[in-house]
Amino acid sequence: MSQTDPAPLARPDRAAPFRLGRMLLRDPAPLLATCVLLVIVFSAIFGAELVGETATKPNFALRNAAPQFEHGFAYLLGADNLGRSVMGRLVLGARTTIAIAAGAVVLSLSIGGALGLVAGSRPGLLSDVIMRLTDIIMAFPSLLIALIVLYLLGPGIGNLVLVLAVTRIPVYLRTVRAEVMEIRRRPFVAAARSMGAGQGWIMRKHLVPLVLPTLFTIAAVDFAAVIIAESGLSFLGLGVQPPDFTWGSMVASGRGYISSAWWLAALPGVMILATTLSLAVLANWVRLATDPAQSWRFFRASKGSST
Amino acid sequence: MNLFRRTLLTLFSLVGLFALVFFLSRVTGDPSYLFLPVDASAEARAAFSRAQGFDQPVSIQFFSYLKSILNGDFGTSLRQQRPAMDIALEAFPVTLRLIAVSLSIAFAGALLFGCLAAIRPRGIADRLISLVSLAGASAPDFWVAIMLVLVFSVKLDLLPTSGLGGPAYWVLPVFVLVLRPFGLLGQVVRGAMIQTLSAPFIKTARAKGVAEQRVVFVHALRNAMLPVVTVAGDLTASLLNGAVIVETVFGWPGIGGVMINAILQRDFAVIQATILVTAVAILALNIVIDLAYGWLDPRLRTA
Amino acid sequence: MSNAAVLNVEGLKVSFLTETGRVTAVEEVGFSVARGETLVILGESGSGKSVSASVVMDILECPPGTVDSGRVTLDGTDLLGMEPKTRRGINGARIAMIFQDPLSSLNPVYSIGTQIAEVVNVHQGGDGRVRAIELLGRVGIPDPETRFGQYPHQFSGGQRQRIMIAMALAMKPDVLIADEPTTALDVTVQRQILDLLRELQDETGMAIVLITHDLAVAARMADRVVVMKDGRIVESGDLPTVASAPKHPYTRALLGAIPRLEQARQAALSGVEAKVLLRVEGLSKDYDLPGAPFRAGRTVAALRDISFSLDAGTTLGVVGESGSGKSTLARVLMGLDQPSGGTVQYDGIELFDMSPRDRRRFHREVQMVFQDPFGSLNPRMTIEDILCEPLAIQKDILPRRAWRDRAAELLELVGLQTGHLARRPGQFSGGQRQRIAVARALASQPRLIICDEAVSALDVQIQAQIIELLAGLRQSLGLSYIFITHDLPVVRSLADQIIVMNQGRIVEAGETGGLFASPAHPYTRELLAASGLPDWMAEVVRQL
Amino acid sequence: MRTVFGPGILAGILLATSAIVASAQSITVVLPEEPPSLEPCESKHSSVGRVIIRNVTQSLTVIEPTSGALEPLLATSWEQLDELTWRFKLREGVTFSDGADFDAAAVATAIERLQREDIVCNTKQQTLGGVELTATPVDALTLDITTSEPVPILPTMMSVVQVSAPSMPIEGASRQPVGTGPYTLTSWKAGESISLALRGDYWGDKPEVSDATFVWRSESAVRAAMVEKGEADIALVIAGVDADDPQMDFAYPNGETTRMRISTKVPPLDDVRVRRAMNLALDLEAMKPIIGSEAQLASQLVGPAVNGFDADLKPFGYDPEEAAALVKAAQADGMPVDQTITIIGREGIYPGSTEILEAMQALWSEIGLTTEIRTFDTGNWLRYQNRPFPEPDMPNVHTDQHDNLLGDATFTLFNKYHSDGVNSTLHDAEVDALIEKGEPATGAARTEAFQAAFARIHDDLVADVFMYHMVGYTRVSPRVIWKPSVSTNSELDLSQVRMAD
Repeated sequence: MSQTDPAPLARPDRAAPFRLGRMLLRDPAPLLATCVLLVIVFSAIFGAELVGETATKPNFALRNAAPQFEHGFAYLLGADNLGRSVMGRLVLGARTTIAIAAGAVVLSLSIGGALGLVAGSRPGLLSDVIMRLTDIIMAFPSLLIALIVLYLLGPGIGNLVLVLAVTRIPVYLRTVRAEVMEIRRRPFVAAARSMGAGQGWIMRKHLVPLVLPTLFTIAAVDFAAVIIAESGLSFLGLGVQPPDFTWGSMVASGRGYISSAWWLAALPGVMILATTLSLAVLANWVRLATDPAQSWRFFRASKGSST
Repeated sequence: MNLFRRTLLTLFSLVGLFALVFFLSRVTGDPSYLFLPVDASAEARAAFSRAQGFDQPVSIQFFSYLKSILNGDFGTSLRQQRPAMDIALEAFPVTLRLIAVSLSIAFAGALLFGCLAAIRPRGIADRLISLVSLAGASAPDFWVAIMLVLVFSVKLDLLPTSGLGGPAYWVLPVFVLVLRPFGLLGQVVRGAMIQTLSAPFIKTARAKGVAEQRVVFVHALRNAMLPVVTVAGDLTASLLNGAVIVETVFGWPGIGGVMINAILQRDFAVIQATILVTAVAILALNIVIDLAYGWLDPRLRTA
Repeated sequence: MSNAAVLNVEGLKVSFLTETGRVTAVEEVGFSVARGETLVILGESGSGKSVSASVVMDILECPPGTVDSGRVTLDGTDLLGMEPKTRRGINGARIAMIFQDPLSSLNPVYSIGTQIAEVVNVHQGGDGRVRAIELLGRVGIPDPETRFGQYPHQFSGGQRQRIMIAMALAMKPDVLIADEPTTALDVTVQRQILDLLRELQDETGMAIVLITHDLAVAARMADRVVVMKDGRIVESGDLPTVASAPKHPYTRALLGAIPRLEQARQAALSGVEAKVLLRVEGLSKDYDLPGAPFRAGRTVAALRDISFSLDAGTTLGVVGESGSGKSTLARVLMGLDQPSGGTVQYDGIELFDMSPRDRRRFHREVQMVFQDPFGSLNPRMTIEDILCEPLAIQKDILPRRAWRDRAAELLELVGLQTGHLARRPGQFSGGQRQRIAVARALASQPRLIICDEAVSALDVQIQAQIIELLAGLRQSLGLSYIFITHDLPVVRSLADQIIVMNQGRIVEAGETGGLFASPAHPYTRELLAASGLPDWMAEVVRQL
Repeated sequence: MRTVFGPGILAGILLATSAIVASAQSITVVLPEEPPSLEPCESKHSSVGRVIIRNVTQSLTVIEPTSGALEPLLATSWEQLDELTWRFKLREGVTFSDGADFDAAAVATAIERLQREDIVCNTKQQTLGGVELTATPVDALTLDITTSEPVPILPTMMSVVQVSAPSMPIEGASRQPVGTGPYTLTSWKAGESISLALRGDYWGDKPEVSDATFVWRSESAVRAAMVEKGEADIALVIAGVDADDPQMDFAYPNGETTRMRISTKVPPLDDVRVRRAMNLALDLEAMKPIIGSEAQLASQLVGPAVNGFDADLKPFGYDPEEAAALVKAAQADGMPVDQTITIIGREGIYPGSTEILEAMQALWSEIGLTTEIRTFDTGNWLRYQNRPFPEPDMPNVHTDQHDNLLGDATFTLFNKYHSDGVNSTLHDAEVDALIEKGEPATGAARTEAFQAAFARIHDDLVADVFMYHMVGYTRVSPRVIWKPSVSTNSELDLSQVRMAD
């Protein structure tokens, strides 16, 4: 059938994770992305041990110091508005940042994904109700949601994650629903039903694995949005409160200093960007690499193309 | 689903949203704190609540509010002491203009560059476009906004800092508003186009002798539009009440800023009015998008 | 011959980038075709015939493909070294192409008229509407003015291929490349399309390069034939010569597959006691079509008053063209759709009124093999997961630790290797995937397998292999089949009983032999006439 | 894309540049926010006051910003007739901008308007407290004002009462103020700008500025940029960090004083040693650049211009060792000093407020105190500001900023420190007695009583974490000559603005 499938049985039989791993090693961009993410995860786990007091103790003499070598390694990236090492805070902030962003993204992805799955695979009253609820969430201002949660449930990181997640649900829900409505018409779903598979089985085995790659792409871009939204909620008392902080709150507190000390907001911004970019690059890469129709793009080229 | 049923269901959402906002916004605190001086006594605050009817049970407040809506009265702003709906309707066109221009540019740009990236996935153009679009999408908007003012207005003296006015006044706010939609849509276009470009009918078009640009932008693009339109709709909806940063930094009196202030000041009538206006727009947009699906893909017209 | 050649291909070598490096797909391929002549390129999928055509059309995906060497000339002009823009001007104007699957080859979002007019527009400028309507009329689309503005999904498969032909002929090309033009079509329609191509060739004097895996099609059309195998040409010449004296083992095997199809049934016929396994009475199914906005929908009857019974250990062939209701029948029998009326009894129990326990037994004992081997296997699951899925759904069939062995056993049973368990469907050819689908159907040790067009999309040789596999399993496992197809030779070899369906009704039913010998209904006769080899060819084949 | 953008941008730039050229006598002022209305009654709201006070509407008396002395404006003189009644002589020849005569009847109407019930009138609520005013015209230019209880400083209070024209509607908040000032409102483009123009028939000296346009941007950096770029002439209130150009930027004491109010009744904060330690632990001098290097350390909640200010009170100074020792001592006596103390903050109460709280948290942890920060939006913060407090048993320090506009400590002491004060966490009989002694008194007795109260609060009780007398920053374009003063927070007197040429 397919002309790009000249020797189907000639392919070596290798376990998929190893295959992906080897492909990754050959590919500089996603490899770099993986390294960045590993560094960030490492900071998140061991950050507190890595950086000393320079990241937490005010040092008014170094207030808003620019990135420089003079004050030693700790102040290489300058100092913040209380004279604390920006580099140290970037490392230290990784944990809360990742916890909140990952928490919110995973939560909205799960809730939105699950509801989208139901709405997509069972048209009818339930689906209608879900879609109208989505309409309501979309039209509900997130600040009001935040205030309501704050008043009804009180402050705290858990509730913060909840607020951030709720506002992001519609994106996942609508995307999943659209994809599911297409996938459930495919023959392998009918095949599973003919074997007596129930709704749960079909969702778990056939729908979810196919929808996930798309969700991951959105989730990667969402990471930045969630972190920035989080910093916007701090002032309500719902966000993280000092001495905890995130890259988002670092950007926000650097806001007033953009004209005099641009690096205060820019450097954590760069970290958010680097994380988002790495996630997106990796998500796109996995998506292409696991797609049988696209995986040839990863094969090593020996010659240029010709027509 | 036919249009009549869809519209009816949407009205349910609207009423549901309206009621939900009414009841829930009233749990977010007593406005008397905000509207009376810091040192106002408890008796003064009680008197205020009585005068404004806040001492009544919320359900009774809701029904009397519904009654006044039927008479065309959406309540009076506590802070500005004028009809809340006037405030919402003054601000809405400003936002609408701003996001119409921004999203048109973001949409056109995302289509163009998303397609260019999809022609050769993992090629130079793809990597460059993905880098730029993702960078734009993940940059904090207020940071970008202020940075742009400092660089383009103050340092380079090219553009006005802020305010309403001629085309030059649009450049910076539009640029900031374009970033995120452009990044997100660009990624979606790219993904959808990569899939579409390997469809058999693309081969047909090439075999017909259709020029490559036409193959990409006419034959493939329209097929790749469904997910793009979905995401574009979501983005538009989120900007309809969420272009606040740009509105406040650049001094555009849009509805997002009005809504946020009303929420922070517990100016309930204004909250209700602004949400009503944006919700009608968002829900209408969702219907338009459903209709657009049918226009884009004739197979969906009957099903 | 080569003097009059309009299209000439020499020494073509094409390779593809794969995970393991470059793999040569086509090597030393050369052929030529003259005006008014039809050249058939015959071969199984993956033999390189479509790749060669793609090179000629300049639509090979590069990368991963690369043309390493060779020459392609049109009236002596080199096509390979041309400026891309000039080259694109030749496509559609001087060389045109039609494809296997007209539905996916037509752009779903533009009206067919626009798509035909576009060819004129691109090459000649101006509005192609008048020419498009004329062409639509010429290829036999009724009421072309109205249908001009309609979309591909609003046409039948045969009509879509006619539209493709109209599009290809818009600029009166010198060469038409037809890549499996009838494979996806019903037999009667196949015949009409081939006749249309012939007629149009006589009218315009174009050269046709017809690519097919179907010997019957080749026999009907070919002036000359080129047989391809594994990227090389293994035989060429005029068809009667090639057919009567095949030199290459592959050609011999290809020709030998036809009698094998006919023999399969005789081997399976042995006395099994007649016990009714499935009884269908008065079955009907209506579909509600949704209406336009603010308008009510309408109802379409897909099945009307279907009754038959199936004995254990026997095979029932259900024959009909697309739209005859045969696939709906399969879905209803599998319990995927609720019928609007009538009853289905499985092993004496009413299908749509089963206790959960009986239903579980039903799902274990009745399995289905679907038409589309590409769609019916989840592309993201491994073969092991696919084969174990029936076991995982009904966990009491086998203890979990035995699943893997069972899967390996099944793979071997259908002629694949246990080493393939970790792969995914994308790594297999169509025939191999259909074997996997059969293996999956066997996993739960069923008593009845419903095959819905299970071999229609496959090459004749592979068809024969699958049919032989099914026949062998019937004997060793005592299975029953309901075999749904539009392809008469296939049922002839397998079925004990046949019912012929048309427009949701059974128009004829009976013993296989009797039905083939003396078809009573005109529709059956039409089906029989349209299928199979021309007589001369059948004769040649039988004598091999 | 190119065809849309290239020439478009160019044309836009040309348009923009030419639009900036304006008449020599008109100025543009950029404010932090749009006024909700221009209701004279709401003039204590700084966004309203900055537009209308002295420009559109005027008051009977005014407080001279630098000296704090009370001076006549629409009234020429006043005298107290009895304990409850004051007589004001009004200026002659004054007219409202709608042509109506300014006379005793007009002032009486304005005072009546002030006391109506239908809307919240800030002036009435905040300044007059529960006092009822009755205005009785004696003749055209003489007015008697009777108060429901003795108010020894009524003339001072009258400086906040903006006299509105009799033609202004009684109902609702006005968006079209009419007053006796030199300017009238010419347009209000909602959300965009407010324009004032000079009246031809103004009773006093003619100001230099003929037209003033008020615009608003919430971002300090943008306000500063607008002046730098010439789009505005005066940016009222920019953040200290944006005031980086000594040619254009002026710091001024803005009258605000900041403190952290301590919940003095909740352990461990009921121990004066802990409260003193909290003061000693803060390196306020080093922290000062966060809110503005020109700020002054405070040891009371009012500034030097306020009657009752005690110049002898000295800041505690920075002494972490002493602070740690005090905490230890308290702990030794069984004080639960390991209890977490909540620092209540409010986003944006003044620039740098969150950093200040963070710095405090870090410095207090040095002396062994555990704190948590809770930042609120204004609405929620206010709940914790006013009695009854939502969590009365929570040991907390509460961000507070106070401006005594009227120049008399009574407007500070009662609410903030009296046992019955709405914002007060203090219950000290001596302080109560001093306040009650000072309120009805006048002259030196009044001043001394208040000074004694401040001394008691600071030296003996250490009721607050004392912080700063704050500074504000304005940016003024070289086109105009104008300097901010302590009153700049509440008003912008356009008649003080001169053109540079």
